[in-house]
Amino acid sequence: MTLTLELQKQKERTPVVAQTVFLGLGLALLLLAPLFFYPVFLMKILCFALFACAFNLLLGYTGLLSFGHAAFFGGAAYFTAHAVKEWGVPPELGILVGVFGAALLGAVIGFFAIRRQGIYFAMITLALAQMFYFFCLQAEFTHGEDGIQSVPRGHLLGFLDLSQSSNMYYFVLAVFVIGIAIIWRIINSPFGMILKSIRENETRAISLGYSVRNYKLAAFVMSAALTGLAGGLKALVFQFATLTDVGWQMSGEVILMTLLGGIGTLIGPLFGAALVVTLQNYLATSEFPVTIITGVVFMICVLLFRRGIVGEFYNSRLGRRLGFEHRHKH
Amino acid sequence: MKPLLKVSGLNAWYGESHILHGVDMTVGEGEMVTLLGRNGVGKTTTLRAIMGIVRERKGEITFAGEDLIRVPLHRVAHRGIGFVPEERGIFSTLSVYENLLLPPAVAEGGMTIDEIFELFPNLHERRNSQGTKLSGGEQQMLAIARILRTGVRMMLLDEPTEGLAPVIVQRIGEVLKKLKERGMTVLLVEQNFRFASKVADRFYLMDHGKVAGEFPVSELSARMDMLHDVLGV
Amino acid sequence: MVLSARGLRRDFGGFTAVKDVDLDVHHARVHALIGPNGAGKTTVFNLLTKFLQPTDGTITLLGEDITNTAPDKVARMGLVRSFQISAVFPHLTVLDNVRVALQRPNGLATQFWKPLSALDTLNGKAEQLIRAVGLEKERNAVAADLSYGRKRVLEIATTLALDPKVLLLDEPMAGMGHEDVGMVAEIIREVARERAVLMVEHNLSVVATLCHHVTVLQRGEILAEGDYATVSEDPRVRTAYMGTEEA
Amino acid sequence: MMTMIFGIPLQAFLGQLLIGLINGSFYALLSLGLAIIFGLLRVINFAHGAQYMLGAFVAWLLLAHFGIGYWPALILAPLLVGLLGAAIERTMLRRLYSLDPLYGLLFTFGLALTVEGTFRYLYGASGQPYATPALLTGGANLGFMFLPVYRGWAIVFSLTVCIGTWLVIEKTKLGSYLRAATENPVLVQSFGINVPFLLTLTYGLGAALAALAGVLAAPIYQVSPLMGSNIIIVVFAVVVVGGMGSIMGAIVTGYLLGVAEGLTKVFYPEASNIVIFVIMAIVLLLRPAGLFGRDA
Amino acid sequence: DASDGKVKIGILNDQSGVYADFGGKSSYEAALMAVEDYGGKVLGVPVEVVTADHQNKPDIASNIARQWYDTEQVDSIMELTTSSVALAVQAISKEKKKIDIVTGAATTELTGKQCSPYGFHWAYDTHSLAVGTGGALVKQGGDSWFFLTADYAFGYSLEENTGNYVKENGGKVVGAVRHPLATTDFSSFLLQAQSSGAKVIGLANAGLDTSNAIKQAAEFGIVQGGQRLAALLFTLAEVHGLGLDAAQGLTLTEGFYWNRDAESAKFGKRFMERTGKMPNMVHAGTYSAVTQYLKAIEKAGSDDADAVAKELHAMPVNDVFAQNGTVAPNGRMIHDMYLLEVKKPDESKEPWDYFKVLATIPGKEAFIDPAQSGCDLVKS
Ligand SMILES: Nc1ncnc2c1ncn2[C@@H]1O[C@H](COP(=O)(O)OP(=O)(O)OP(=O)(O)O)[C@@H](O)[C@H]1O
Ligand SMILES: Nc1ncnc2c1ncn2[C@@H]1O[C@H](COP(=O)(O)OP(=O)(O)OP(=O)(O)O)[C@@H](O)[C@H]1O
Ligand SMILES: [Mg+2]
Ligand SMILES: [Mg+2]
Repeated sequence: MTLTLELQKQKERTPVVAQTVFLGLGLALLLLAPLFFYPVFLMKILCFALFACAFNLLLGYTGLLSFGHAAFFGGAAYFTAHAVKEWGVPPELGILVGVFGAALLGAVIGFFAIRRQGIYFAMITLALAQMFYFFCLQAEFTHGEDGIQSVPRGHLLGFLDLSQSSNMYYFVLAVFVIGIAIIWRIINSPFGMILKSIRENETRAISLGYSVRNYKLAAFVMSAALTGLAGGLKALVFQFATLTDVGWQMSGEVILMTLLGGIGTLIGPLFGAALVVTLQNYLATSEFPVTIITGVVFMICVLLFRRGIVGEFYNSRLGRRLGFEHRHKH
Repeated sequence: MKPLLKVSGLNAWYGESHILHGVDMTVGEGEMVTLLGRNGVGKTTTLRAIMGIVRERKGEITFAGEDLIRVPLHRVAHRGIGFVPEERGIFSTLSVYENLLLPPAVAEGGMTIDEIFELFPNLHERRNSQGTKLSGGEQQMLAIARILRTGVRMMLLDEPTEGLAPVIVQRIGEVLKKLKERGMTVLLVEQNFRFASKVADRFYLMDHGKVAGEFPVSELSARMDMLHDVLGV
Repeated sequence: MVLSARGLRRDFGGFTAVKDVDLDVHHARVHALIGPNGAGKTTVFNLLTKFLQPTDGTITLLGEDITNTAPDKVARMGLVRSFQISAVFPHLTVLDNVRVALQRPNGLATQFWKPLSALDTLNGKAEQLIRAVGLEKERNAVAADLSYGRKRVLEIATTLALDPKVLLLDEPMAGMGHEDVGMVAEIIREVARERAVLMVEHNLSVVATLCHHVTVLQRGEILAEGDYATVSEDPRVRTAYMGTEEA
Repeated sequence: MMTMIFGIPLQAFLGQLLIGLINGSFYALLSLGLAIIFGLLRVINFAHGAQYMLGAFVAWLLLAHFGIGYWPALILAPLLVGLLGAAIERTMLRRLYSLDPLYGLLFTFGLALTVEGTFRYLYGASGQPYATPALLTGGANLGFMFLPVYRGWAIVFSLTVCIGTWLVIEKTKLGSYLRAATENPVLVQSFGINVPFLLTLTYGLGAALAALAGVLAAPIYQVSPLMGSNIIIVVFAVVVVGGMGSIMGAIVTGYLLGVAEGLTKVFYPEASNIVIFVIMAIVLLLRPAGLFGRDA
Repeated sequence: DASDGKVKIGILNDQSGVYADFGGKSSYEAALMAVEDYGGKVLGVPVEVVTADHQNKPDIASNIARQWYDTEQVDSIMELTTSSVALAVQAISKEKKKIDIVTGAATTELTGKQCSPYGFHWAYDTHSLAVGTGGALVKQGGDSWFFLTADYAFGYSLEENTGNYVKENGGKVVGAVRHPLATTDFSSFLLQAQSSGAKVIGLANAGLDTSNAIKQAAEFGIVQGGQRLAALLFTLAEVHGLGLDAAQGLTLTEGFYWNRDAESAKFGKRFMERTGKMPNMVHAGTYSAVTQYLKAIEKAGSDDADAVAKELHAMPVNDVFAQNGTVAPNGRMIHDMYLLEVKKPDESKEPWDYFKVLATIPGKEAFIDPAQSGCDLVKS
């Protein structure tokens, strides 16, 4: 199967300066954002952005569309919440529990799913994630439809009080930046190159001696673990973990975020997440029914703006001049 | 000879890349013409542009006196042209037999299934297997065979001998000659020079998206030098 | 002898594509596998590289039994193939195509923590290979934009990049212009000085000039074997495969 | 003494078997449409559940607003939904064929959200009642169970539709055009076949089949905007187990899994909606292409 | 007096999802009605009602709740359908020292372990439904039960509570079958229930699951066969969706029925004019909660949460929804519940005339004794 995803290809002589300026500007904005926006709202965006970026690691760079990523996100939220609330572990450890739990879950689901490609893969991840959903629905520790509530945020490394929302915000921002940096490194690494080539032509990759299954599984587990990072973080931000984060609608939402922002662009999902979260919040108090709007946005995106916000920008005249060339292939 | 296909000033593009820069050629009724040229000069593109598979094109294409440019792709075949693509285009979801029966007959006078099986016994033997499970050469046979059924007046063949065993190449040569006796017109793209020289009446030489030369088969030996320059034969 | 197969057999449903094939591929020699279309040549390749599991028989590579080994493992052991229908990474540049092939043998495949610039150490080797096959002009072109013939050349370059001990080439010259045929033949000859090459080819003049040993396959069975002169004299080979033409 | 099977009376066992078959009828009908659309267009039609729901709703609307009853609705609703599907294919879906199939999935996902959201907005979530047609009310005592006549009809009708559709696709020229067109539409067009029209027809047909299942379901299940999204995921699993794109596979697996689910409801009810996913996982381990899938 | 020149109430619930009919936009209407009936002002400042759709997502609800409290001067949040949302918002309200009054969610956790001095649970809970349907029905002769239970915590607690009351009243539970959430076909389970020979089939599930089970029970002739169906969480809104043909004979418990007496009928008709439908206990409960909240502010002379909470705990509730209702220290509003039976189509005299009142369950019986609730605000 030839993949016709839009994939990013940077030019040889990237005007590094322009991009660094952009990066710096973005970071500065994020640092100052709590002055202008509501912190919990920002934290929510960052959590979902990290989730979407982790998801994009799989979709945008490996060409695997998982329709079951909610399992890792929501699963990690439960693990972290349980660890922090019931075992009383500190927040940083709680998040690690979430990450490892998600990675483990990723290994199990990935083991089955990577045997197939393309849409089969999507369907299998969906089905397995659904099984996990039913597990969460019935397991004791998730407290069914009540969810795990009143999860304490605790003290980071024993001294930084996270119940202060500004402390929490900068903690979330730090984790987010680290997460993105990890993703960036994975993509732009020798390993990332192999992932790309597997996506391009699997049989050829095998004949060159690459154990394609292992590479795919590794990518899947990495994506799951990073998704877990986002999920664990979210549980601390909101102080609860509930069923909504494991349902398949959540898997759909993260796809929407990624698509909106730009598949295969590093920071596109950040914009996608920001837009979706804002939209949901805004629509909550408006007359418009949320699902209809979400659905229509989905359709319009697929039909008209497949490159997503960031992708379209990269591909615009300005974007090109700044050196963010974006190849568009059919 | 009455021209059946007439191409003039044909330009074609893939997205932004301009591939054909004004191709001119004619193929007479019942004639067998071969298009020669190095890899990547635009031979395949020429055939695809004539068929209308490449839609971004400009110029004139007339077939049997009728303009082809404005005809939608799915009506072109009904004018009497059949296309055998370079990559063969065998369908994996169809059996060999279904592949063979797939193109609708567009006119009387095509070969019957029995004649085809006689010509290509391999296909008969493997008729119930999945199309793409055939060997490379068998797929090539199937691609040609399925057009022979439809009764077209003209065939566009893109490297029909690629990957075929010498016996089969010979057999295809014979088939083409037989078809010619029946009045079939053929435009052939070929790298196999020896094969082309046996079946063709006339040659066009392509270079850089244009026709760079033309000569009848009788002048072949005299032109060897030029061919050597252009093709590296 | 670096690669050998004994009693190789493969059934597809009720159809036997390869039957009782014994094959020995030797170091520093070019071995041709020829035969009519559908004789089972590609299938033999698939069996040898383990893309297909043989129904019966054993395969030995460099003294090791690989009858039950996974295809990527086989490739890592030094047996590399090219494909009959060209196989490149379409959206990567020519340079990247070659570099990807170079990554694993140079131990740069699993490092997800290293920057991409780590791969620049491969550029020298990559450029050399690209030059060897005459693709330097297309160095930064995306593989999908190459014409068919150029793609085949690129594929040979990536195959060579692995520095394999045994090369399996499935119709490497198919679809190539005359100039490239000569060049690729030259490359193969060069390569075969230190490696074993097994190739499928219908271009008999290439077979005649390049190959030390020829095996003729028909209907999945070996019909004849020997050097080109002997084989081409065999009347059974002439009727089944060559026809009346001279090479 | 009563005959026992696995610790339950034979009679009850037979009853459950029959119930499973009824369930399977819906799975088969839905997965059939899904398999056709996937097999021929390479589109994972996430909107299939919404189209099923639309079928039921159109039947209800016809009755509530125009007094048009069950029997005409059985024709009219699929026709209307099929036309709607065809229009969507014509204007939107078709732009996505040249792209990776996942865009088709995402598009239909959005479509499903929109359609379901709209109906939820207009008609609320708790659903609408649709009465069993007079001709099919009541039930028959089969000795081992009380079988509502309507359920018997559902089995017979869906089986007929499934087999009929399968014959058309697998055994006619039209079917081979369709299958070839999915692989290489341009080439098939160059043979002189109007592929765009065929594809529109296919999507319309798939949508109509979903709607037909919807009308059939209306007297049994509450006609609710949510009815589609509840069942669609299971139907996806059915199609995967059957082997994506295999039409016969989809039908047979639909019935098989219906029965499997039905029996689980007796022996281990808690697992009855996971059982299909478990079967799916096992099948994929042993036969990655699905039970009836073509390539291995 | 009112801190910021106005009193602002937020109605936060599901307006586009599964529970949109259960509460939904109509709850917002109910709140508006209550404010209008109160005169639009309290302590001389205007009363404002805002609303939002939490889409059944606790994170959205939590975001909105925080924003309402922190930046939009909302004084209290009500309705809160779905227990995960209600618990999350109650925790935030507790932290921010704001009043929340839950009418839409069922979980007893709200007034149990996770109770709050500022949190109130107004209309119903799983316990009262269980007592209503389980206890009262046994007295009516339904003494052997078979449960169809949704396979998750909500279902279990309904089944367990109800089962206990059945047994306490001398009945017995002959069996139960657990069905997965969002099952579409219940025939298999219904056959099992049928062959169990129990007199009552208890549906310990909710929403569309219950609707489908009832509809299919009618199809299999379960009610004609002499068995009774009892839905443990089902309201007027869902009965309306199902239609009397399918729902007739069903027994259920609600905290309100519009056609119970003249006063409730008058309220119902007014509500109907505004929304196009008759109120269920969630709508009437929300009306009551808003009214009582305003009364408490009036009485306290301030909208300060501590003062208002104190009054809310102290004042009896007397309005169209509750008669002589009291609020326990754990926040539970204790009032009478009603055991209702769905009429046959020919018994129904007008639109929305759906129920017969079979029994009134006194509040003391209906709700958990606060001392036993597990809430640490209750001093024993
Ligand atoms: N789909 C495509 N998109 C962009 N460029 C293309 C595409 N197909 C072919 N080309 C380019 O167009 C040019 C002409 O290609 P064409 O396939 O017509 O060559 P050809 O003469 O048939 O060569 P060959 O003998 O190798 O088949 C080549 O430079 C090729 O790289
Ligand atoms: N996967 C398969 N399933 C069924 N039959 C197959 C399969 N692969 C190959 N075959 C059959 O086996 C025979 C040998 O095929 P193979 O591809 O090995 O031929 P080949 O010698 O390479 O021919 P060519 O020179 O035409 O490429 C053919 O008849 C083909 O139809
Ligand atoms: Mg070509
Ligand atoms: Mg071959």
